[in-house]
Amino acid sequence: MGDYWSDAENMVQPGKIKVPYTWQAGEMASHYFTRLRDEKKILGKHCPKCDKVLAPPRKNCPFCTVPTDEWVELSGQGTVDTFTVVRKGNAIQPMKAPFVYALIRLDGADTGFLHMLGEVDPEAVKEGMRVEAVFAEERIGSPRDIAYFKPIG
Amino acid sequence: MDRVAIVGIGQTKIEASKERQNYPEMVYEAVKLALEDAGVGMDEVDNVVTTSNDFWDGRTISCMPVGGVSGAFDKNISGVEGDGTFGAFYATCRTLSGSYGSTLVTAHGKGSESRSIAPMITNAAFDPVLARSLGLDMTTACALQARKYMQRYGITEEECAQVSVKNHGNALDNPNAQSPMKITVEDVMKSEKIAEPLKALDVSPISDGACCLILANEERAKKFRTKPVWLKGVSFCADAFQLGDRDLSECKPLEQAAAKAYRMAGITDPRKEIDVAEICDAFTYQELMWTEGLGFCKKGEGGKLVTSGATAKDGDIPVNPSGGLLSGHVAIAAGMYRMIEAVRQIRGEAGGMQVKEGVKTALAHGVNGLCGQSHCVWILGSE
Amino acid sequence: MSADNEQEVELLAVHSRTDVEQVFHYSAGRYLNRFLTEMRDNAKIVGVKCPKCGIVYAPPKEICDPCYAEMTEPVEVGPEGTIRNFTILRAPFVDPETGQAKPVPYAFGNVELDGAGSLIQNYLLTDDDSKIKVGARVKIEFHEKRTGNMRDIKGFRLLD
Amino acid sequence: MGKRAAIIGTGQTYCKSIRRDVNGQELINEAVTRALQDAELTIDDIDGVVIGNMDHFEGINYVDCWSIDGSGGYMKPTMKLCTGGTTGTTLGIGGYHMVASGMFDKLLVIGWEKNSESDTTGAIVTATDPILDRGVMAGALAGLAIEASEYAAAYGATSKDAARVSVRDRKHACNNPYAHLRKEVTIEEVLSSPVISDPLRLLDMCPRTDGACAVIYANEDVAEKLCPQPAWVVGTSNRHCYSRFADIKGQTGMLSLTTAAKELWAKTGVKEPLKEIDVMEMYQPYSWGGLIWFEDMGFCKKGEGPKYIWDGVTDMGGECPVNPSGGVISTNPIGATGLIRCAEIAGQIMGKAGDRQVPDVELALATGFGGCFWSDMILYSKNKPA
Repeated sequence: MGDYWSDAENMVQPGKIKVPYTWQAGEMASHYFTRLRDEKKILGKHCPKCDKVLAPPRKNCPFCTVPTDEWVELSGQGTVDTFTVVRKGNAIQPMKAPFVYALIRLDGADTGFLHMLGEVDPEAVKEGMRVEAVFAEERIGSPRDIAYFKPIG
Repeated sequence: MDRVAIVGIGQTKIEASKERQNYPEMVYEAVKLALEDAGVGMDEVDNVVTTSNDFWDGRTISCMPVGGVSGAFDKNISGVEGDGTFGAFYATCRTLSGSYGSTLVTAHGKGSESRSIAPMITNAAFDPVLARSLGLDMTTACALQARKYMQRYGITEEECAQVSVKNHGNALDNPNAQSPMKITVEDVMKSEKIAEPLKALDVSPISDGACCLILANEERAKKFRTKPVWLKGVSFCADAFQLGDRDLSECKPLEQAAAKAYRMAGITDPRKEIDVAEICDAFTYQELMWTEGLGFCKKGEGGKLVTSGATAKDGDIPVNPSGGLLSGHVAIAAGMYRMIEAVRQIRGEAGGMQVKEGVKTALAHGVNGLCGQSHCVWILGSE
Repeated sequence: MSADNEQEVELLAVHSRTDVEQVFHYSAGRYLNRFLTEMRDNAKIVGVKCPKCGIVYAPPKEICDPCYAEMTEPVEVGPEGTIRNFTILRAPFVDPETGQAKPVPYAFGNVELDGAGSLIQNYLLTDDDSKIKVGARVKIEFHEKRTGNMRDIKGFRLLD
Repeated sequence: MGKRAAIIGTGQTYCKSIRRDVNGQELINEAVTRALQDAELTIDDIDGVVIGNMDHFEGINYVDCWSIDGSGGYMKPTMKLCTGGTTGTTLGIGGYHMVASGMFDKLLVIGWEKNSESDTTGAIVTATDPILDRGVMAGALAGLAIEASEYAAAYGATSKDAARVSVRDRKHACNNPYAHLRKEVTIEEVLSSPVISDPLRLLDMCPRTDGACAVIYANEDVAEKLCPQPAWVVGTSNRHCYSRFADIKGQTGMLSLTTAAKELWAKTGVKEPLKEIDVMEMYQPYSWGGLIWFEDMGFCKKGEGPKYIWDGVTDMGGECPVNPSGGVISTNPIGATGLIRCAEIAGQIMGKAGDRQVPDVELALATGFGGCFWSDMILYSKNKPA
């Protein structure tokens, strides 16, 4: 290097992107979240073509695009399919490390449900563990109306 | 169908931070090198494709500042968002459509500029209504996949660690790599736990870099200095979006993309016919999964494959002799870097990374999305 | 979440988080490193000249796009120049850097500094908006305290 | 040589300023479902999916992957193209190349945007250089205001001339069930609407819209078997000349469009665009573009745009109707907008344009605008190219 341009002091400038977003849930997810919020019910939706229950529900089946039909009320209990113990946390996570993220197969559903585990020793979590939803005190109609899933028994 | 060849390659060194360059300057460096490599001026380039991502670049219309340095002022140009292998695919289509005799395609990533908010950028890949507030990101999502895959097939953390040992070791011979290291399985096992089972040395770094390919159809390929490396087969395929909709222990889209690419290239026994593979090992377990998906071994045997030494530089199916993403992961450009390494192997110009003389067929691979949702497979050949 | 009773269904919406910020650390790069430090240290605007067509780019950059020629020859430009185009912005919008509404109205324009062939964008400073015209002469005004970014420029003052 | 390629089906959503009833994936699915119905195909017939939008309008990363819930891209090749405002025509051009390459027989191409989900202008400001321009820049609006002020100064065109373009497009929109703003406006209403960035007034400008559009491209091996009247691509051309706003200097016309048009006419043998082209859908997000850019493409001489507009040449029933759909001034879901131009043109060629049908369309043009004063053009024909 070593020329007029390359020799200048290095200027790195911080810049923020702070565009605010408002995402519409749409009719389907609004129904799902209002039932979750008001009645502490987790609903799935059934695809008539694949004969699968999708939880969280979708308006169209992600596999075949056919509109889903029946709402299916789930018990809120399920089985841990896979999990991770977060050891190094970051600012966007709702819990402080160490804590557990899990994919949970809800009873009666054919898809995995993404959430966190609570009231559990991270060391004791295993695939196949039975868990149930613990609902947040304050519910606003969001995935976090479920505070976390805790082991049953 | 007409044939398309890679006739020029250019890349910057991969580094943790190129803080003295802005990203168009990095792209310019790569373009200049590709033109030099091809032995032509910009007038031999008919049109341009750029590959970028607005989130990583911290810029809406992230393709805007790189058009000029890619020589597109008075040329047709387009922009792909996704991995560089997808950019190269579109560039190939533009050449095959008969509209252009040659296409220059670039890809870049400058992870250093967004290093502190990388989890936020990959968290934005989750559905804003159904999942984003849970705070998952690429690493935590892949940790879920790693455990699922390892549990299902009995893959051990030590087997995953061997990928880290192999690839960081391979990078010692790669003058462009960011993190060449002589390490042991024990070093990997002892490295900081991030999200179990992933540890610091299972995870690829955040990197800066840019790369460029020049493609030409059969007739135009004659005008370039280099011996053409032919695009023999390519395909890509995507899985369902939500992690819970997928069997995370599987990579069906990779199997399908590979099957189509092999068919196009006339490959029936990939392990035998492919001389070297450069694939996206963003996490150690992924190299094992992808080698299975590519058919280098049976399902669940990726761990055995690496342990056997088959994927080492002197093995029968060398994987990532360049050191892979574990030794330098330029988001968005990652797959195009793999294509460049594959070209070097076929040309016999890979130096210390060269797996053998007379490499005829090489594979390059790229990924889009979380946990390998979408894969692109390229087969490159000397003839 | 906010509710909106549009029809019978209560329609919900999700708002993005306001407690975390997307902070980037943008590299100015080889040419703007010099441009910004010259502005900060010497209140000068430095451009770069295309060896082929002779156009001076200020702010400077690596290549002249139409010629695809690499540029290295530095040229000082300004401090006076000519308004090439302008507008007075009256519609409010969210400043993406703060997340807050940007105060409007304000006049801004692109100025071709004397000796330059490209434009610099900034606020137009005048007590009388009717003076703002394409072709009007301006002089660049810097802040006393300069830190090496574009905010070192107060704007372009309209000359009589 | 590549294969000839055509659009064989199109689908659009109803457009509103906020589609509260659906999320983004569901909006996309609406357009996809209509396109498949139009082409009488199912998702299983589709070989691949190409999608586009602008990331920062919805704040969703890796949209190609996220959109699969709505696009039907499950276990199919899926990729994303994006070039800002030109995204829609980039998709139209991309769909053509991918099918013409022989890599796909039937390709689903989707453009969408839920502009209600962010502050559109704020998000566009981040398209400018973070170091040079973000402090003072004010999005697309100000850039267009600047172009209008330059053109007015050079040719003496007035705000009233521009208003006539808004009146035309808003009138046309009343014929289009998918349009967002379907209410006529008068010259007086345009001229008395509030100034938002001198000389532009509110009714000179496009709205911001939630909407999606899908088209299906097929190559010559299958197009005619699947569709009685495919809309064949005759040629594409584009220029994204500038890489930063500082370099756009002293134009009284848009360089990108002038050069792209020159190339397209040369490639396709069009000598007199006004006479030869039967209908045009222009990506014209503000009224003045209807004057300036009409000239830049060679439909008339520089400075004569206003005369042609006042004479009704571009109205329905005129020599070359422009924007029978109501254009971008009536509907602007940005990532979909360019592709809507292609879909509308295909509808005109197929004879499916309903109340907005222009009679006897043989040759028709779709254009795109965006980025740093960039232009895309696609010429479609009723007749299979030689």
